[in-house]
Amino acid sequence: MSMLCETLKEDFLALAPLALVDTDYKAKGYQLDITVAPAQVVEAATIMNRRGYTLEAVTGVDWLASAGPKPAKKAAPAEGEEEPVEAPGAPVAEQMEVVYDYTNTGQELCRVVVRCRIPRANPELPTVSGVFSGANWHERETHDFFGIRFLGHPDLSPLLLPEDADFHPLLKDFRV
Amino acid sequence: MGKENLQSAIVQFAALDQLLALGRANSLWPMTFGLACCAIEMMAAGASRFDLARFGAEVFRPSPRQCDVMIVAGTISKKMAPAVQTLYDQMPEPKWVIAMGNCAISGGPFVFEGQYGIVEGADKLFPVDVFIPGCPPRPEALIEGILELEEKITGTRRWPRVEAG
Amino acid sequence: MNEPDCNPNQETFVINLGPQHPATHGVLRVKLTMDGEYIVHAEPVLGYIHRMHEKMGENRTWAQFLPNTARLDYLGALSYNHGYVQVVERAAGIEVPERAEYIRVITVELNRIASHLLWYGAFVLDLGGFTPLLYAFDDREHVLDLLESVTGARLTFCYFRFGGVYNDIDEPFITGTRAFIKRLRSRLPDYHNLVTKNIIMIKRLKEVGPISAEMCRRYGATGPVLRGSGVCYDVRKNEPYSVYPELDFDIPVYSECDSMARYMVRMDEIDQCLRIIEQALDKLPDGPVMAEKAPKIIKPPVGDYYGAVEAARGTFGIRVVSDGTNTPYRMKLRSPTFSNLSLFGEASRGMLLADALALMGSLDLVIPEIDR
Amino acid sequence: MMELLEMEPLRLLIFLGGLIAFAALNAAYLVWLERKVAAHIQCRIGPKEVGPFGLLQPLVDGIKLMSKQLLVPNGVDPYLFKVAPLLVLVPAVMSFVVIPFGENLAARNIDLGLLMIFAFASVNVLGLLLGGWGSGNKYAVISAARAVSQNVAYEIPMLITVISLVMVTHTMNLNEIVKQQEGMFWNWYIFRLTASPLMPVAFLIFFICSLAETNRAPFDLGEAESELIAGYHTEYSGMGFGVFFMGEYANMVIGASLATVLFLGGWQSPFGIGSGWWWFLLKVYALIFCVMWVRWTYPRTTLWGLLNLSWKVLIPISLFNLLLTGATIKVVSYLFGA
Repeated sequence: MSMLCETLKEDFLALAPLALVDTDYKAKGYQLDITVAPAQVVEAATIMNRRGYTLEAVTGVDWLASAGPKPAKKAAPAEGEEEPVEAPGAPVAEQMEVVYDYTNTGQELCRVVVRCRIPRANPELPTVSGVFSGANWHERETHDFFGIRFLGHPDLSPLLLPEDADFHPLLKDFRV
Repeated sequence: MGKENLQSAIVQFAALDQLLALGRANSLWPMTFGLACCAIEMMAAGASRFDLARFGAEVFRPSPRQCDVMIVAGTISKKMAPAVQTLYDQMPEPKWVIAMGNCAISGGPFVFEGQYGIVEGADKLFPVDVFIPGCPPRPEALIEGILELEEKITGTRRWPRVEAG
Repeated sequence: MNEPDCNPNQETFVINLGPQHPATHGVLRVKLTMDGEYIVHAEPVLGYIHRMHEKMGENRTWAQFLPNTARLDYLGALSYNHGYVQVVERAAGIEVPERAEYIRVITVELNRIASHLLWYGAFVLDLGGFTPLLYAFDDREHVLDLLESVTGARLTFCYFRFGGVYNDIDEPFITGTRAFIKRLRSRLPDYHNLVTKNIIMIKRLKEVGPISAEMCRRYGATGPVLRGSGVCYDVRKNEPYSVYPELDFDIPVYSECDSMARYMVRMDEIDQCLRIIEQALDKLPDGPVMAEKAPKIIKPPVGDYYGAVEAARGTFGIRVVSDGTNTPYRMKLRSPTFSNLSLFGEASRGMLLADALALMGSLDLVIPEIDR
Repeated sequence: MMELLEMEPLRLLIFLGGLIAFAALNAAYLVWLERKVAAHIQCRIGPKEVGPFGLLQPLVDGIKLMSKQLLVPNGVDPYLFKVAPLLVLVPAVMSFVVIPFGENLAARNIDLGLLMIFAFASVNVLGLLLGGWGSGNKYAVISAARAVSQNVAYEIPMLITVISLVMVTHTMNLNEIVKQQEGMFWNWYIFRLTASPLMPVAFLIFFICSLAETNRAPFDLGEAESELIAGYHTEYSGMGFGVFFMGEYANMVIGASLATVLFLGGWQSPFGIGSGWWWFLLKVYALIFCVMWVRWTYPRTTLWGLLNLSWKVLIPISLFNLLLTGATIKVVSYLFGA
């Protein structure tokens, strides 16, 4: 684990995230996996910004109960919003996950994944486009695909879909 | 009434028509209009090795008003469809359309159950004269497509057709 | 931003650049609010070639998605192949034989050259010079011949497999590649004489379209755009993958931040690609090109995986979420030009239309990759 | 006397017919030449299949363009839209009237020939402006605005250069000017350093200006394809576009002819013997080839670069040339006596 990762870990522990996991880069492709509450998303982005990171992508994952993977653990944690999620990536039913991929363009490699779970029925969380300008388009795209509303985003009109699109194709229950 | 009873007309409109057809067939100006991957092969067809210019078809006009043939090279998305339709409408008669590549023919690899984004073939929007299959078709295929269009216009083929086999 | 102050009445008008326009290299629409020849506000409108790649990722098997990666960025298809197979290999724990990795590097770099050559031509075409495009295409055809002989395709290569490549390279390919390296090395000075040293080019590119390193960071811009802003970041060096660590090459970096810098980065990269290929050919080990234990049906364990490669246009990142079945649960494609284009609106403010198009050309856009 | 009056209209008609045919054929085959030159510069073959060496290509293009639908889109100003192509072509053809192709081969040998050409050249701009404006297309309007500012800017150095030349020739009769350059090629005004040491530079200025005046690369801002689609003729289809095209090539010939007449000795042979119209055509086409060569080599300048070149470089140099020429004439006449 590099120095940078250690510093970041300290930064994030101060933030008290829901989960913070060191992952095996060889197996996963990233070093730090951090799960935060929706309210902490902007805070997390600010930390990354302060450390000179860049936002590579924002995306969503739709964890629909019927479409999700067979429960890897004993049972899917029920409505575990407050409850810390131990294994990031493990499916949590009826939730949306928003994933922020951060990387830095310095010489030290430490890829950080910040994720945030929001209820599927009311997918809302604050925007980070105030911190990273590039998040603007990524969040618009995520809104296109999943209908996740980024509060405070300057313009959530469809980016990739037609201007008048009212569907969200990457939802697991999407039908034409 | 046999054919022989008809007197030959003084003014031969058929010959004039043929002249017009020859003129049009040998001067097919395509539109600078690429949608996706196929557009690169379209450019390659105009470049040194394949040289579409030999047939007088290298004058890629950027304005639809000055084009004769629209080469639909790539996938037409539903968002793009109105624009493509407008471009077609903006071209003056007589005009032709070549659907280049599988996407323009049928949607190609992007057709699946529940697809929400693409138009499954350029012929859903306007009449298409020549279809060139391939993903993407080689530049030779595009040249063959142009020759095919010439044949369609004049009724005669420029060169003997090469039969597969 | 230096707003033009020659217009006291603030009379502006809107023109639509595209979606069909010679300068947009495909179907990109840019809504330009103009004040005479100056751009007051530029807003790219995407989605005209949205081809549902991410949706397709969810309803095809892991292997069936491979051809899609070639159609994402058809100019640098093999980089995308590489990124995808790499992340799936990581997820499924497949080891790739060394020879296959070398072949991957050789073909990817050849593809990168082809991509940069096409960019070079198209960029000069944007600036009104037609002939360099044809020269670049001429050389590019040689690359395509080589790649065609081994992959079977000219443009949308689908050559890599999980665990290797599907076809070994042969002697004619190796000699042909060496001959091509020699040929291109002798041609590059011509390119520079014709374009790089051209006074009009210099006037049009020097100090035009500045993009600072900080701006790149805010927007997540990568690739030659970032390297033209003085940041030495290249996934091949910073996050070594494949056999790049064993090869000796430099990352061209220019700190002028202008269009000329981005142009020079790409031109120098062609040189470096040749170096990489040359070394890889020298070091090419014997052995199989396909992992023996590669499973026929891929079912990566549950979890999410990330992989990034350096494509011709920047960092191509791919995030897959596996639910343990034979189809991905979620596939996120992070395309470099998406981020690179997102800074166009800010960077082009207050510029002349012609300069803005030079800037847009220097970003090296491939629209289907942005829209996915 | 009566006979002459009767003859005059006939003569004029013949010449006019001949000139129009010349302009049209010239335009058609210059397009062919352009395509061939471009092809050879770009390692291609160019038009080849239609007739021997593709020589019938202009013909079929012409047939095609003439038989194409003439679209008058909604939202255009119908009168301006229709009159604009003619305003480009007619002045260009009219300028041919005074060009001396050979010693007695000018439709009209008038004393103010040079003035007349410049008068008509100014009308040409009007055609572009009206075409762009009448199209009701934003790209066309921008293009027209560019073309006008460009033409205005480059007329100034061009005229100043011509004035300095006229100071030497003492006449504006093109025929006379050619006659003054009789003899070996060092009698051509381009090499007449005794008249003004800057003569080659003057020629260069004239050449650059005529490139800009005819909207040719690297000054083809009006038609900057990557910026403005097809510029002022974006909305023109069929022969409307064809007429614009013909006008453009006719202007190119006028520019090259004028350069030939003023600086390169017109129909005069470079070796003093065997002068005739063939020398004129040879020189004109050599110049046109150079114009094409430039087009297929250089990228486009920007509007600012273009105007900077005119106002900050060409105009000062041409003014200096004017001064120098005046001074040289004074000094020479003082030293050797007028």
